[in-house]
Amino acid sequence: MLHLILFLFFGTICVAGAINLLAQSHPINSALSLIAVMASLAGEYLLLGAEFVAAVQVIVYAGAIMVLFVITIMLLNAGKEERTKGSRIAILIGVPGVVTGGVLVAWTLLHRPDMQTIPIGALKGDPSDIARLLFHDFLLPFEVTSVLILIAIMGAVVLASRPEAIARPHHSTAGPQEIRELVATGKDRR
Amino acid sequence: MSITTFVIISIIKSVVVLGVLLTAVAYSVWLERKVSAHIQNRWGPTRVGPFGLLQPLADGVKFIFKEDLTQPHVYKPLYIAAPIISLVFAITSISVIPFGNWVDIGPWGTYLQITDLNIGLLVVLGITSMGVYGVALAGWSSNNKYSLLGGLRASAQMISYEVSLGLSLVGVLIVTGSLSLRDIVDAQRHMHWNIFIQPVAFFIYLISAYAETNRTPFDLPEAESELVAGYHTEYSAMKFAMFFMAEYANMVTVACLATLLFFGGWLGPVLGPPILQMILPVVWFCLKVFFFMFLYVWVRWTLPRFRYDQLMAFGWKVLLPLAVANIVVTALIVAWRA
Amino acid sequence: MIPLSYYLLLSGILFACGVLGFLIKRNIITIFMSIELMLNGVNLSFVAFAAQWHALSGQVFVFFVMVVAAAETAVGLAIIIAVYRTRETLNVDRVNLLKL
Amino acid sequence: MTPPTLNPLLWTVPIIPLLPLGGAAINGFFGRRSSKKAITTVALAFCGLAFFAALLIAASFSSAAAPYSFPVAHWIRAGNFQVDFSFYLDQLSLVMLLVVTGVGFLIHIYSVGYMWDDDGYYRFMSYMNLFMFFMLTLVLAKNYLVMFIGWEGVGLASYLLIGFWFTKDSAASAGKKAFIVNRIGDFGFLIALFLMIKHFGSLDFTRVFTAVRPLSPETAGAGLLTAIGLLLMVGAAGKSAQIPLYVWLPDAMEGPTPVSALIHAATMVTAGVYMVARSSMIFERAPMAMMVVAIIGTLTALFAATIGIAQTDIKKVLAYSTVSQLGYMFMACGVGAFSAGIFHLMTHAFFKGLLFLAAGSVIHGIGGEQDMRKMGGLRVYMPWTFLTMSIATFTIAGFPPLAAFFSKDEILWKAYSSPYGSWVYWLLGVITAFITSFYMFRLWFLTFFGDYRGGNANDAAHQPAIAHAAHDHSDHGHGHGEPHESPWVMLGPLVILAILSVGGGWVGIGGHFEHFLAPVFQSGATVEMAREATGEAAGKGTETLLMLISVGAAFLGLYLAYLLYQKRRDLPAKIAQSLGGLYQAVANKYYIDELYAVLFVKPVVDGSTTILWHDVDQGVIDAAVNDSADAARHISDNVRHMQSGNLRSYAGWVAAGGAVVIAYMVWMGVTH
Repeated sequence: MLHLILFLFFGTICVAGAINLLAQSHPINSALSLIAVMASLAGEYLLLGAEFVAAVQVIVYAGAIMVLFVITIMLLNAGKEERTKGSRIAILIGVPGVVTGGVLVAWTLLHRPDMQTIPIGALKGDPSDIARLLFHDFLLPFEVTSVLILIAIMGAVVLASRPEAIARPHHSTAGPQEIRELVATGKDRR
Repeated sequence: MSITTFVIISIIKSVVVLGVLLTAVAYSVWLERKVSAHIQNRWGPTRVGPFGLLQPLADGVKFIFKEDLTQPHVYKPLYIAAPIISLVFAITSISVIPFGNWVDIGPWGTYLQITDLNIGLLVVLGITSMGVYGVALAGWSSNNKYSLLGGLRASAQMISYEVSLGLSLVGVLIVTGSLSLRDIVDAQRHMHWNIFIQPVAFFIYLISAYAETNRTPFDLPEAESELVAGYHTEYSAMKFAMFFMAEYANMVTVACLATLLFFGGWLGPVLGPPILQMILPVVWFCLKVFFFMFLYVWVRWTLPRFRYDQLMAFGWKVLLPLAVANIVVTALIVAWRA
Repeated sequence: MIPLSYYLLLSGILFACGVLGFLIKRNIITIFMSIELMLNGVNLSFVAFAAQWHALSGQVFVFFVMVVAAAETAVGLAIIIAVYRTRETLNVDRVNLLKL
Repeated sequence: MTPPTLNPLLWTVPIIPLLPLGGAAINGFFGRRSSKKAITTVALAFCGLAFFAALLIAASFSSAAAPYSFPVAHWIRAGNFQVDFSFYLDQLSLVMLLVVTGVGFLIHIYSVGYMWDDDGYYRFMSYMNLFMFFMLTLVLAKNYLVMFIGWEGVGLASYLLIGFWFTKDSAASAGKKAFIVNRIGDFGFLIALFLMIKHFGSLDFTRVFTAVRPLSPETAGAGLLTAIGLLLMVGAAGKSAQIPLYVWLPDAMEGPTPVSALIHAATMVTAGVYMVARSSMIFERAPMAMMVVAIIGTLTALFAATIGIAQTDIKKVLAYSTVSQLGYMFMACGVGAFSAGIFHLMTHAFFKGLLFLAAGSVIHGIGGEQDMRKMGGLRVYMPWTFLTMSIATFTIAGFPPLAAFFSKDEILWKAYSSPYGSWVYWLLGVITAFITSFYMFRLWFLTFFGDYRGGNANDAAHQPAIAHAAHDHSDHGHGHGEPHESPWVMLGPLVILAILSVGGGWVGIGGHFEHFLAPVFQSGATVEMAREATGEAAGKGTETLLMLISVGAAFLGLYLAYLLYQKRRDLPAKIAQSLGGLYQAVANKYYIDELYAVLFVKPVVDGSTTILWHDVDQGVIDAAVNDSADAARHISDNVRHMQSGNLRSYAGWVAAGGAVVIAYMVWMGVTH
């Protein structure tokens, strides 16, 4: 009972946040609602017993990744998004597809006879056990992901640093200039 | 114990802790003013009450009765939400801090701690990491270039130093082998304080903590000389007070964490009758925390402010490698011991 | 005691919301957030299945997903900044030069 | 099956075909840049080496040890069916080897002089060597498939050489005609091979023959053997220009004269005879096929001879006489006198080669003129050519004791006496002999007697352009059409061949040649018996009688020709007048080409043009290709818009696809 109540509590926050993310027109609001979603997801994780995952979810996702988003929004001073009619396909084909797919999945999930019920805190994600798994069984993937992170950092630095900051002066003006010309030729829908 | 008693005791504990924390926050402000005055060879607040001990009350009254200005060009929802966010997260993080040992109150007994999670440390880190949103949103929502710069600086600085802070804690975790703050404290019995075992980690933690709380020499977000008042330029009255309290509450939290992780928490010489034995640990704990608070103030009025690029360079090029090296060395030693 | 399918349903809803966001939002950053939303939904299903099969590796996977998400975020946001520098817009409908 | 005591010299047999091939390769690849001297050296050296090797082998050949076989390499190994690339040497192949290499070498020498001024000299020499290679492969083959390689190869070389002056339409089309007509023959040959594979499981001569030996005309195998024999005969008719496939040979005269001499007189056209003789084991057990061969041979001989009467082109006359002589050979094979056929083949190679070379020398001497009506009186201009040509003419006419006398007489006698033969063959043969001697002497008189009718070079202006050009800027300086004797490099071969034509037949005296070939042809024995049976009765008397009759026929032809074309030059026109339609028919080769054109060529061409080209190729294949290409372009033109460059559109497609996948999985889950 308590389990169901808590689940519904966090679940409603999740869904509400997700829907709010779609509804809001200003990216910062979307970001905040996403943060809410992640925080309440941490609650769901706690219900499932994955406390370590929950903590990391808060620290990494809500605490770091989303901060990056917020910083970017502040940096680019992103305003309200403009309602451009860019793609009919996305609306006419994509949305129905998503809806049908979601309905099908929900139907299957709800009509599955052998779907077992789980108690609160079903699987205790003790940090030490997880550490054992992570550093014994999944050592290679762990190292690979660390390399991935390193590469991602370097890539981010190279990408985000201003062209003239990198020692490629000839590269600094050409790219944006010609793209601006392309834009000027009215290639973009208004 | 039954669920009802559990709830009742939890509520009592929460109320007590909250009151204590807010008082501590208020008087840490008084402490700061006194110390800074004496450092600058002044008297500081003396009028209100003996030694100006009632000054915090006066400040509070003043804050409450000030006019609450809200500029027309701000983005209102976040402008209002920002200080609340900061204060809430700042205060919440105290909930897992143990400040005493087991106590028996009549038939019942409890730990002097609102709740004991075996991932308490992570919870503290998580909540403090959430605290950054208050500053960032405040800076952004108040549509003011100084505020925006302050907010950007704050968030960037917090993220950067959070990394080295977390890494510095990893050393401690390797030594103690638990994420529960209580276990960490228990692991430091017989004067095996982590300050002796992990001195490097301690100093990294201290410096990062100052940066996390935007205290001098890392108070770039609110650098008066450059950015009027940084992210809370546009705030006044109670909202401003909330930021203020949030800052000092964070200081308290960080001080408590330092005490627990490196200075053996409430551990200390315990003697005398049982009641005294129940009180003494709390006393030790408060003393250690007070020492850290004093250190905060001391440092603030001693060191000059970093330049922003120096700040970043220091965080990424000095602290981070140092923390990593510390982890490696610690891990090697532990592995060698085992 | 609640059936596992509730968690899966929740994760499915989150995922679907993410896809919808991808479809209907114009702001690159928001679209990027919807991707994060999808990842979170997947994470939830991971943890749920871990609880069902009593296999902790399910939770370990979540960490890998998070790491990948972090890396992706770093690079993605950098790309967004670069795009903004060149196109001076965050609207994906205006960033459509790559076509026949 | 090669005894270890084999004479080491014989091991050069596999080398022999490769020698001309090497020459062909060298000249073909490097000839364009190398000097004519170098080309000549290479071509003659390799060809002469082959001839020399052949002589050595002949010297060290012992009938006791024959036949020899020389496995070279495994070729096809498919289950129990296997064909190896191996050579074979017995008396028959030896004779062919000597004829081919010898005559071929002489003609090579001759063509040095004849083709010297031609631009494609290196090409010509390379082709000639290539032909030698294939011809030798043909005669040395150990199984029918290797033989077929040579068979096709000589066809190719013949095509290349007939169309050597390919800028001339007539030459190119003549080459095509030869090629296509030969394909018809090869069709029969191939089916025969398939039948052998099916029923004997092998193509190796020895295996096939051992498989055939037990069969007899009475046994059930007869039908099969008849079929094989007839099909082989079809192939032979194609290659050796027998009725009804002889039409390509006269046109093949478009090629340079040495080609006509080498390929279309001496060697290639006799390949059919060789093949039939080689398959004697099969034919003997298929009397039906034998009869067909004999009839075809006889009719061809007579038929071609009659056409030869009315031809005015000197080479055409010789071509038809070749066809008729080949008819003799097939007649011989048809009556079971294979050795006689091969004997005539050899002598024919000598005198017909000589005739062609001499004719070539004549044509060369008067600036490319081929029309006999524009010749005449040349004996004063080119005595050597006249001498050799006369010898050749008398030989082919069958005057004793020249070569063809023996061989032709042998054939006629066998046609009369052998169990397979009958007096009809003999009668037609004699008539043919009479006609032969008539048109040959007609040619002789027209060309060398009387006075020169061939004005100057301008009259020859309508002659083959390339040949003309080749001779205009030659150093012989006969641009003014003054007839002249050919250089010695051309006369040498003529003389040698003349000697051979005179003496070549003497090996047949007393049946030496026949005895030599006897082990190859089991029929030799049977015919011997037949002679014992019938012959002794008729005895020498009959033989001499028949011999005298044929000689008389030759003399008659000579006299008639003298009468018509030397004494009363006005008579032929009158006769032509009086004969009228008949003469026209003969002059126009009985309209056979026109008949074929109407019967076969036109339907095929029209059918190909209308149905295959317009309807099938353009209407179906091209249409299919182009339409599919257009469809692809249109589809992609429309699909292209899917790549709108809009991120969200892509996401929409992805979402739809995901929905489809989910639906599929759910459906599978529900149904299963």
